[in-house]
Amino acid sequence: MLLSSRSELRTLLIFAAVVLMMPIWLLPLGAAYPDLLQKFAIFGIFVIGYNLFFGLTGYLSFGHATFLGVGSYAAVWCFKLLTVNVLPAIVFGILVSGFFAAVIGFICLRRSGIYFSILTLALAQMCYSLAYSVLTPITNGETSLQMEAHDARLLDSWIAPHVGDGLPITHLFGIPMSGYPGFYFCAVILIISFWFSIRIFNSPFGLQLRAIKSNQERMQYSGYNTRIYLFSAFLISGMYAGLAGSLMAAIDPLAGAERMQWTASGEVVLMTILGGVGTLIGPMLGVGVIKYFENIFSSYNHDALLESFSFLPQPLAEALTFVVSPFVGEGWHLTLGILFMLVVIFLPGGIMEGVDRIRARFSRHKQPQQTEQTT
Amino acid sequence: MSDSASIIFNIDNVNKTFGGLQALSNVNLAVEEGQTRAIIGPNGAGKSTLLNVCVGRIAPDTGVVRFRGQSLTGRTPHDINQLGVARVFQTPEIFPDLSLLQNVMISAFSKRDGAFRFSPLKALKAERQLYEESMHYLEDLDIAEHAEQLAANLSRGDKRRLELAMCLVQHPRLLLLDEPTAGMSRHDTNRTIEILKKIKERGMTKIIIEHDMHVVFSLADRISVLAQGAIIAEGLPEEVRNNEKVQEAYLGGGQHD
Amino acid sequence: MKKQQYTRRELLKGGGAMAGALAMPSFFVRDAWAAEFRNNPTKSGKVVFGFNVPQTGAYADEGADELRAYKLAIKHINGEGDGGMINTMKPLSLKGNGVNGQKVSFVTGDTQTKADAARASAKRMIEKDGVIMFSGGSSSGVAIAVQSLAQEMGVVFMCGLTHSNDTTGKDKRRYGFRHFFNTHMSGAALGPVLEQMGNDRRAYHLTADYTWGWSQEGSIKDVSEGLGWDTVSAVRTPLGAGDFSQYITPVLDSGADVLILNHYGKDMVNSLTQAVQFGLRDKQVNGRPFEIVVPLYSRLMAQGAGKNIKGIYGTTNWNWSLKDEGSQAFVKSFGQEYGFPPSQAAHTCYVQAVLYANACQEVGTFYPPEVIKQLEGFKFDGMGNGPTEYRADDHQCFKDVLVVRGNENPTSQFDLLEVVEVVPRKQVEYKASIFGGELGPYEV
Amino acid sequence: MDAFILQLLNGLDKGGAYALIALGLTLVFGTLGVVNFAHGALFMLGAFCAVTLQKILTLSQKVKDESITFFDAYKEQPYLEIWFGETGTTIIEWSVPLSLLLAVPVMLTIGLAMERGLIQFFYKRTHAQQILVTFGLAIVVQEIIKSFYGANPIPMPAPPLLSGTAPIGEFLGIGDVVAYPWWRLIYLLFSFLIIGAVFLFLKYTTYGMVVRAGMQDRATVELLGINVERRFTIVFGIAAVVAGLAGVMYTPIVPPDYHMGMDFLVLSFVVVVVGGMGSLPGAVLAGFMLGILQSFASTNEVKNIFPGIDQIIIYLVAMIVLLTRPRGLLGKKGMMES
Repeated sequence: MLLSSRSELRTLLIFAAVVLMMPIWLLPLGAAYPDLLQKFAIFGIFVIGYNLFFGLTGYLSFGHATFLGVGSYAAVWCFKLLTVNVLPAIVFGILVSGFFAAVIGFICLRRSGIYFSILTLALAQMCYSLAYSVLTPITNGETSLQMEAHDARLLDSWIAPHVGDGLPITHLFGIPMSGYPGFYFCAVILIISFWFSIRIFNSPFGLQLRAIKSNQERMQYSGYNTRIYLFSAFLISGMYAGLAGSLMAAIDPLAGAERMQWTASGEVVLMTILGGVGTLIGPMLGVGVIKYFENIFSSYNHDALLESFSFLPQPLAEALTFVVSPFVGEGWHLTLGILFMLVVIFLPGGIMEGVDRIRARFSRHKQPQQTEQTT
Repeated sequence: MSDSASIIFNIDNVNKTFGGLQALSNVNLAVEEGQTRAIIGPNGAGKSTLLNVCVGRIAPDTGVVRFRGQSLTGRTPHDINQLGVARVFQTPEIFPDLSLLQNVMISAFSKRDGAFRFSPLKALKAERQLYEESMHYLEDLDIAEHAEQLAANLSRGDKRRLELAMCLVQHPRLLLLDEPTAGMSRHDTNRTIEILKKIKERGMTKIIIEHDMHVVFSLADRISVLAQGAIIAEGLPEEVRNNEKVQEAYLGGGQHD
Repeated sequence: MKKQQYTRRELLKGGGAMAGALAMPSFFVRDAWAAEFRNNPTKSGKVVFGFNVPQTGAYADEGADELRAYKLAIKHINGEGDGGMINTMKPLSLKGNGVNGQKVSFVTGDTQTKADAARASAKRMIEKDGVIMFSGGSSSGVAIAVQSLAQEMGVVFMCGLTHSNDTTGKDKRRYGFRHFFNTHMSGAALGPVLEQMGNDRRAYHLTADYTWGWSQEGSIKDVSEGLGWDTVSAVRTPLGAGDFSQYITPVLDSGADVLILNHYGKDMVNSLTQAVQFGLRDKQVNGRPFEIVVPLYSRLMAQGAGKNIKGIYGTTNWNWSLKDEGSQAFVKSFGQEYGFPPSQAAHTCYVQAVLYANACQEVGTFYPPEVIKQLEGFKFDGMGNGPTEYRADDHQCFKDVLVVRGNENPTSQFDLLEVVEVVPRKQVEYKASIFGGELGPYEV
Repeated sequence: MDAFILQLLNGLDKGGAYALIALGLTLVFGTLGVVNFAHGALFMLGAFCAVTLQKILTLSQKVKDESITFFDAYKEQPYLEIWFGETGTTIIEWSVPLSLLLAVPVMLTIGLAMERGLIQFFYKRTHAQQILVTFGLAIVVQEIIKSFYGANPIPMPAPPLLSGTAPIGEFLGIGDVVAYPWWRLIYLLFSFLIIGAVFLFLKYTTYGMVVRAGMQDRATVELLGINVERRFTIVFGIAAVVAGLAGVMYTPIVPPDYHMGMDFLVLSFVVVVVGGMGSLPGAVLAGFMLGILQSFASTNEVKNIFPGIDQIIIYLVAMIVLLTRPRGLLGKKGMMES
């Protein structure tokens, strides 16, 4: 379907409003605090990028967390060596992860299907293993790469030397990148990233990528050099991951190897599939659900539950707490596992399919209305 | 044989074996510009193999395939297409997850932009000219009313016509058709014949592999007959029709079916 | 571009202004920035401690035990239950009515034993739940990552289980305190035991290939080579290898007669089980029995390795079988509450929570710089490890270290480790300067 | 020389373990085409069959330790020992081998239930959906096991008779350095047996032949009036049993915990793909190849030249194999390439 640019603009505006208003509408859900909001935005960027590759081309990469980690490392090194202004760090992070994506993409895209997946997995695991141990001089291994008081920070010390004995903090021309300002910064970049992804979805390039997913052989016989298309998409999505990684470092200047482990790559795959592969909004819904579970569900302990049911009569509240408590706190993995199964069994297209179904049901009664629910 | 100056496509001494089975033996073929060449032969004669060799899907063991004097050996499928060779497959190769219009537009893009063009920010809908051209071909093939539908939902006959539209929109210099009317109703077949005749008027060279003799004799300027991997006859339609070897091969083939 | 001169406080204000400029509803700003220091309980009306422990992953059981101890500590601080070690701690300021007149509540979170997850969870506690102090953890990678966050956010972090030298060495922070001992102290404490094995031994190290492992290997090497031992080889093994047999087979052929397993947790369980399976514990080399040493023991490991730990030496921060008054009081209240004895992780976490509360009570405020100054150089007794001091220079606790051995004849299912020697504090002390690092400022 | 023999033995030993784990996966993934992220969970469930049996056999009479007053500490004596004396002790000591008998019916039931209840609806779904649903299932199974047995590893000793080392060096007359644990040798033998049995089953029984034919061309076999679906169910059941038995036998080597399946998941997929999709011999070959290479890459001599090589060798080899042989070692064309 060809989107008119007016509807494109409308989608973007609604998206921007929803994202920027997150501190308000997430308040009743207990998720309106800077760190989680930042994570929503950053992982949003990560999955948008991942979805541009996986969603459009159908190539299942199992190593995208590598680019996230590399972006973080590059950004932290930029803070250490050059300046704690986040802008150069982000650019540097994108470039370095772009380089990694180019190399890994060049190698892995020689194969397709499961062979491609395993190649990306293998390369990613090598990067992770080395970062955790042998490359400790560069990555600081287990204890994560952090800024230190005696770092060079050449640009900063040239312009205005750091005073005081604390660590300088990351900023954007004086605006600190922690707390809400950090969130708004990430949110703005998320909106720009989303805009770019809409454009790609609606561009000839996006169509060509989807055609590769649909029938790569026909693409070749129609005169396309599909490998360059795949490579470009891989590169773009690797750079998105690098952007997300460097933003992670920008709001919280620390980079650890765990960010690159296969489980981290698996997480972005799960987020994308859970939300809805190849849809614009779906993967971000996946981010919302998984990050919400990880941060909020895991924090409910017995007492907290009892308190939140306190509006009920005591025996009922206790009974409810007894029933619910295996699924929260230390049981949040269990709930997530059940959710994965339920979603994929009943909504093969992910959460987005559910949203579409609900929307279809409503629109039967009244005029179709854009009710984008995003995180 | 005609004057070699107007030969656009030729196959020289091509051999191909699959695990001891001689699929093609010493095949020679020369097609003049603007000509419609039919290749016929019984099942298993090597027709599809020959076509696959033509588009670079299968590399020949020996011999050369030349298009406008350039060897196609070792070229990738997309390269061959960019030279101006398009192909309709025996089982329709389309993009099932895209709309008909998108299917055709994709082909049109490749004609206009080459094997790769990075255009992530341009809106699809801004491509008015390509859009209209693509719609035009859909109309030409009577499937314009499905333009916004997913290609996967088409009938088999319509899929073939879609594929034909995808090839035609590229204005190829050489069009290879592998049984373009298989599975079509009589009415659709006639319609396809009409369309192909119209293309002929535009001077497009075609190689058709076909079972349906009605189609072959309606369209072909010359016919080559392939049996057991070798060309056993070649000539004008009437010549071939009366050729004893051909009749024998067909009857023989028929018995084995 | 003179932004480098901003102090944290100015930036916090700037952040507030920024948030205001972006038309933030004022209620977001108030809690975070209007206070004189972050999460000031006097303003918010609640004293909240955050307990950030592994609830999923390999250390989930250890995390669960830490959480039990924290809950007990909160009870005791608030004057509920039997008071536990608050009855034995000297000097004591806590009155059994909470801290500074306010009852203490707590929130929990899951570190997943991952730096990123632990920081996310800690940030949630600080930003959303308004904790004034947080504590916990089961690995050094997490402790160090979270400790630097504590410094950035200006919220005190009382480390849980972390054994790497770096926590109070290279990566020490003003806002982080460690009660647990470290690899250097383990090495020093094991010295006499190693000496008993002879002074011409040949040691073979298997070392977890990350910072903690290297630091443990270095500490043992310092001691053993000081005794005149020969280090045959020190092999780095990947984290979570599962099967370590490919690293154990070369030991058989190396001529070594002592195997030192610088592994922790599941890696330790596996490598020890496999070393015993390869017959190393019963082996004789050069006419002497082959010895296996596990520098750091924990209950998780002792349970997981089962009978394989019998006769194997190592060190531990604390053990429930200790007979001093403080330990007995703690084991009693923990045992009565939960029906089994506490682990060393539980002990250290309990002590950390009580120590922090006590310091706040002593200075009469929650203002972190004051509390930190009170904890620095704080000397106390009656918490299970004899006279103890929180050294001001690096925030490392100094106390006696236990050398233990896997029990040959356990009298009960809990009787896994027997205390061989209580190595006095003097023997494990070292100069703070040897590890470098900077604590950073009080005011952030 | 001794070192070489030891590393080679170790490589075979590891290879046996890898091959055995990959074997079940290749039946499901390489042939039925289902990306089963819950395969590791099946391996783990097998191990916990052994744990459960051990728990049952060691149900104990508890004698309170009176010296401890704050909580109940017991010295435990299993009822089996009290009732049957020496015989009881022996039964407890042999609990791991005995668990094999338990694991077969249990794992078969689990496998069949899983296939009928869930997997059968996913044959035609995309790989992405298969991944999500099986990963979800794996998490759920894991968490259930965790809630029963905790997160700690559980010691599972091999029978004393089999827990010493075999003095192989002495057998060969090359000194006493080369010794290898009996249990690991048994594991190697066991993996050969299981692999052989599965091969024979698929190759020489009509049942197996139909399955193999069904994998290659399901439609045609169905045209012959054969119920391919039911056979696929059985294949899934066999895969579950193979994974479970591998899990049981692995417990004395690595004390089992709820997460052990996840730890093997990536590795088993790598082995299957390196071996080549749809190829059982390929998976076995890849298992042994990776095991031996890993064992030799872990020696000091190699590590001194390439630091950290032992941590990446498996992935490095996987990469090289896939780049030089597009379909793995013995893979078939067209399997799972799109």
